[in-house]
Amino acid sequence: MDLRFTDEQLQFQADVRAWITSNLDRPWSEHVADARHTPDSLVEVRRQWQKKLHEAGFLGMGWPEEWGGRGATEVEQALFEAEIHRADCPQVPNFLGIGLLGPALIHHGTEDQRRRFIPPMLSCDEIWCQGFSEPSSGSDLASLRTRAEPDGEDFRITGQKVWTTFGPWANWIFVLARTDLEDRYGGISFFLVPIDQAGVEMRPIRQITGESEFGEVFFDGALARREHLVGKPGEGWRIAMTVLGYERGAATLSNPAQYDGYLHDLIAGVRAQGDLERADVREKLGRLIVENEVMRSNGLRTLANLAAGQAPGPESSIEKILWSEFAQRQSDAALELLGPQAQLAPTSRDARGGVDWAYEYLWSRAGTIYSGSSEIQRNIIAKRVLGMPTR
Amino acid sequence: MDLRFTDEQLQFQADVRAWITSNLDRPWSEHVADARHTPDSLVEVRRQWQKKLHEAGFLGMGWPEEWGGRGATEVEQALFEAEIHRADCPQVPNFLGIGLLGPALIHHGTEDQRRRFIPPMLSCDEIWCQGFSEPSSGSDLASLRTRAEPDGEDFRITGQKVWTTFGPWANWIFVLARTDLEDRYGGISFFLVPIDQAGVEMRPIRQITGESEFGEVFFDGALARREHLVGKPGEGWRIAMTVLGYERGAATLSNPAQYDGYLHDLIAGVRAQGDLERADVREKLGRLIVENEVMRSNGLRTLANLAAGQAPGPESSIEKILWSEFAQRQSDAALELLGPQAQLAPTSRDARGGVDWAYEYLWSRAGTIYSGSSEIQRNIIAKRVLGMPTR
Amino acid sequence: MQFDLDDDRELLRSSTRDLLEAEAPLAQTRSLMEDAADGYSKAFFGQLAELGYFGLLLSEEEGGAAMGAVGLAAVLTEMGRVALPGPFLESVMAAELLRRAEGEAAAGLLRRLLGGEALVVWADREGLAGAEPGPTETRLESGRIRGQKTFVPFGAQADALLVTTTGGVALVARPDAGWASTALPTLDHAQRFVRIELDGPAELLTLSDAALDEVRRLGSLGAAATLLGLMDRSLEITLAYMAEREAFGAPLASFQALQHRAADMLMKTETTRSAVFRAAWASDEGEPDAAFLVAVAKAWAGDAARRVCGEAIQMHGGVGYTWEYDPHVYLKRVKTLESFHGSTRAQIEAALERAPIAAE
Amino acid sequence: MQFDLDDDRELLRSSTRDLLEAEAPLAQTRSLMEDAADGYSKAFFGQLAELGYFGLLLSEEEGGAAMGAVGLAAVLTEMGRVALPGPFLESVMAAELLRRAEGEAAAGLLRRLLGGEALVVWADREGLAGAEPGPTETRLESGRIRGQKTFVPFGAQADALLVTTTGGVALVARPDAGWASTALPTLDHAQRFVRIELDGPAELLTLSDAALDEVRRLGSLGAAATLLGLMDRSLEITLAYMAEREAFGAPLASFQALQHRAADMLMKTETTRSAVFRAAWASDEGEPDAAFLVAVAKAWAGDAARRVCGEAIQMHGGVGYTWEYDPHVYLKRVKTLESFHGSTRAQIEAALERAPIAAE
Repeated sequence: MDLRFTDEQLQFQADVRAWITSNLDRPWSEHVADARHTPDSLVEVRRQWQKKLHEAGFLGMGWPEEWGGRGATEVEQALFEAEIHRADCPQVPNFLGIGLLGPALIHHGTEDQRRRFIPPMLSCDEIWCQGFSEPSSGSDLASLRTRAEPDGEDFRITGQKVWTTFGPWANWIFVLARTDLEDRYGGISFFLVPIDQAGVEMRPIRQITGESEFGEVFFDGALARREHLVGKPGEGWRIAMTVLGYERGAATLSNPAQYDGYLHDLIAGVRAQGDLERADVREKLGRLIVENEVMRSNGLRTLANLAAGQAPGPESSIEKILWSEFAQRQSDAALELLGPQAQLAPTSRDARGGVDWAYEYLWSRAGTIYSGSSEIQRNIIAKRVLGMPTR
Repeated sequence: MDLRFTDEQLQFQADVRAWITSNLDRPWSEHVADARHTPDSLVEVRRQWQKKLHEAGFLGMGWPEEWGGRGATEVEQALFEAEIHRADCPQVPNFLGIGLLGPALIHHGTEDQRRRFIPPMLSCDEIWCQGFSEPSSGSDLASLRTRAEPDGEDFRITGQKVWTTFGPWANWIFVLARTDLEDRYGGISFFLVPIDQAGVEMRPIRQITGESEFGEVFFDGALARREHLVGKPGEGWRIAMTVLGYERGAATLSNPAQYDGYLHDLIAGVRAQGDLERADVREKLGRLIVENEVMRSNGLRTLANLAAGQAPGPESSIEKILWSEFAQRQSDAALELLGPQAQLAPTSRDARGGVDWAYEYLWSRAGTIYSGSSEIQRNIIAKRVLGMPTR
Repeated sequence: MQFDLDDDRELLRSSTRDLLEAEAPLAQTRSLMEDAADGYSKAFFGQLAELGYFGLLLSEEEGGAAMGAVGLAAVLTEMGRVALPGPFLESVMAAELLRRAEGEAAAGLLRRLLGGEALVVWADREGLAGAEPGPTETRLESGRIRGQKTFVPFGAQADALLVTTTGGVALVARPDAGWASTALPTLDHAQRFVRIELDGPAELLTLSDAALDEVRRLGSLGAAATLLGLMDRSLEITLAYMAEREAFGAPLASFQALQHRAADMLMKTETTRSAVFRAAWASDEGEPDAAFLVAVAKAWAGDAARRVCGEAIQMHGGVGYTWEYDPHVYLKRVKTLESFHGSTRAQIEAALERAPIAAE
Repeated sequence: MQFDLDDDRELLRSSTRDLLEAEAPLAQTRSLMEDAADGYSKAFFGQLAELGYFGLLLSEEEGGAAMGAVGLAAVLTEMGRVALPGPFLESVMAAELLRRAEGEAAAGLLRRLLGGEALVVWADREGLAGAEPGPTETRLESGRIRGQKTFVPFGAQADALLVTTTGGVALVARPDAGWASTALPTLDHAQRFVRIELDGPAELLTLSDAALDEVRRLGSLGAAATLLGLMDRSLEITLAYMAEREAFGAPLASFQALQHRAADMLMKTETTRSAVFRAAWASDEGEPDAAFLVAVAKAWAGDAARRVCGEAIQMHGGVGYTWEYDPHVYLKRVKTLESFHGSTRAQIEAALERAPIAAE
């Protein structure tokens, strides 16, 4: 066993930390608590932050040098993400583009596609959203119905996508659509589609937080050019599933790092209100600390396996459930221990400052639903890890 | 709404309480803690206790007067059971005979069967056990395979039954067996079978508590006389299901009454060790008290509906899950709060006295399994109460 | 024995449901949450006053309907089912305080409250930080009240406040006295809490500490009944969604893992119904364990509703996270009611203190 | 980075598994639980001594295998898988105490311990009532020790005791000194705890409080590793049973509600593995957060194992409640380990106290 970071890795971590200190004017939570901000101006904050990260060479670090990469290892990516989360940085608008589309283009795209799309994606001159989920194919993604019909060399796309994060601000969308109605998996293809065209309508979806960060997209014969097909027709499912598995190392340490900050805020709040010596409060805080540290241990194990070039073990398939369900318990406990003041909107004069627990409480409801709900995750564990049969 | 007991009912309750005070020499827990007892002598304590109850007219109270009944209402039966549980009385050996077989004979038996079997069942001169479950038909009772083949007028029974409570001390067993191998429900018949015969072998099953209160029974052509068939051939399933639904009122208040005593013991123990002012301990105790009281409220609702002559509502189908899962949490909390001393065998010199929490902990594991496991109960709620479809 | 409501209260319950469905359905709750300055419909509350709802607990001699806590619980359960916004429980509590106070000021204000002419709320809490209210520091001296109250429900809209002070409850009424209020916007957009600065004339009411405790307990019971309604309806819409929505070619309702969780939702809901109505009945009957049973009901209802209404979102999947679908409206109200009228933790403590079996 | 064991420790682990399967399988645990007067096999422990297991943590110069906490955790996980009864962890802890003490008495006893000639256990706890140990009151005065120790593991079988007194740890050895012991039979029949009355000659050892804390922490880590083994094997036998046993015409493993619960069992087991081995590694490396990580691992393992081993019984249905099937053996051991080497609640408190983020 060896869970130690090398001196080079620790130096990299220190460099990232120093860079953030010099470059992050204001933590994200302060922006959110600033009543002068609009949704658009908050997106602009994120865009500017992405530009800074890009200029510093922190995006697509694991990609080939040609595309902005620096041959960063899984460990460096994980350390980078942990620092970013620890410091309460804004989320970059193109996180899905960089996380999913970038690898898809690098591994399955054409040289022209890479040249055309990767630079503006990294610089955030173009914002990408993802068109995978559909209203009637949530957990069962492969049942998607959006069609892509040939139109000469090109394709015409018709159908509906939902949960397109950052959709309302996006310029492009990467879409899974059917080129064959019969073949469940082999009939799906992967397209890049510009949003600013007749035949594409983007409507914001209002979330339970009141924000509209998601959108739903209606395609009515929208044009997808042949040169914007990634891979061959029918390869879409395979490409999507492959890239969903990439860069799993990057996220191994980020959630515990973020929750460290949250728990620090919670403990400080409890201390300030004079409740830190209550044994019931201490047990609740202690349990949260224990669970978060166990998640970090589990993440280190995943990362160590990846770093050692091994296939991720069972510990990696459980991470989504761990952090998403923990986040719900954590914000629930915070609302209980801090009382109703913790529910106040951060723009309220009497808000307690720090973490916006009411927002976290609501947002944590999404975590157990998106990217494979907890139910789907448990199905997967039962079937793929434990080998249990389908009835 | 009216959840008040009438003056007559309260008088009955007071009478029962006074009768118990005069007649119960020693609470059951003291017998158990007495190292001089053997399993047999403990059964003898129970048998003597049943005799006393019978002589006082407290058994089969709801049955016709001819069979020992006194036209007792559901409410009186519930009050009686609650007092019995509150006072830590021994359990009567024939509780399954009286609870299930008695009603079966009264409603579906012949006059001869009633005359022959009811009096010694009530007086505990004969002990009955139940032969429903089989090794390969646990949750799925109707898949039972024990066969009853005609032999002249009579039947020969071959097969195996398990979980026959008090089996090692029983004289008779009531058995569900197949008279038709094809008809899943309509091929099952209800027999009364003497245990002391060639062709019946009773083996004790040792439980995780170390006791052998259960048995497994092997039938190899055991004789079941035609006059000991209850109802007609093929009516067994219907009879069994009907009597399983009888006297549900009797148990509505008994679990919370018993757990009152347990919680009282737990709180006294926590107080004695100086932990009652710890806020974490108080929250745990308070939660148990809340939950037990909610169970009592739910039981009162069931009882009130029964007393008002209404069909039991959804509240009655959830009682089994409520008390059995509560009992596990309760004993878990007790072992936590009282520490390792609470694990000591009651016969140990250093045992803390009172409730034997280690035994309760183990015994509570059975509660969620027998009489329809928690999984079966949830299936039933989903299907019968919520009307959800089978896949 | 009888668990069901008697005819009078059943009629009250069913007519309340009809009224709410016609005049104040959830769709209206949703638009009020977003658009109305006051967070509730004064017109509908006028209708409630006209129909005598604020006097539900008053005796017939007092001009009330004498429906008791059981009747109130039935009404609040229905109101919870549509997540009715507005100071209904608060008005009933204010009426209960005023009815117990002597003197013409209280009597006159009670009449106006019952008639829907005046909104009166109780400003009981102080302190902002922490789960439990802070100590009362507001003082009434020489006819002038000075202090700060927090989380006053609909305090900006109120015509009069009943204010807990170190010396008892004081009456502060517009237009003689005004008060500065600052919004305290919690998770539930329909709850218009404010912080209030008091510095003006006020009049002390003759109210015993026991009376205050009785009315606080009524608030706890009312909150528990509302929580019951919230989870009752959340379960209904979830079951409907599960029956209709398909995944992998079969309705959600046919998946065993979800069935078992739906069964747990039913258990939480029905046990809460048992606990709430028993507590209400015991309160009406003056049973010695009524205070204990109310603490039990509120503690249980808070936890149960949070679970049920949280599961409702999860079972809805992606749409459960949208503003458009209804589950979030219920969960948000639950989070408010969990914290107020005695937090879950405070009610657990009260249950332990009052439990007959915990006596030494 | 590397999470897997290195070659030496992997060899240790796999040869331990082979040894246990051959010489001390669960079937033997079961018969020892019931029949053996000592609750464990002295012959097998002799074999362990011969193979150098009691010196796993000692350096090579000390005659040990220098396998560190990671090696010990790997061994104890394997021992947990067969619920090995007997004072193995206790012997390792005693060796760690003796190795830190000066003087020939300690050195001589250590040699005998390592050679399997003497069983030495630490009598650390006092007090019977309550979840946590009582204060130390045992005194050593003028070479004579007086006091009472409780829940001393295998104290009746021990050849020497290391006894915590108000003045430090004292060595009490047969035959010079004997002690009266009374059995304290807990849920786990294989754990032979006793209460001990001390009144005889003893010798003070030179051991710092820090040394005691280190060895206690080793006990916590060892208990966590054993809990991991218990749940690891419980999950395996449960999965095997679910694959084979049918209900309603299909294997239990095909029912979705049970699948989801099996997934939860896997999550508890694998997260415990992550937590235990990280804590062991941090201990070996002298990482500053090692004490924190050990508290985290023990707290988590106790809760996780109780759930997993409880579910194992439930998933087995009726047979899970029989003595004949194995799940109960695991659950009973879990209940012991939850209480000792720092109760779950005490470890949660320790984790909070030591958490870097909880610092002011």
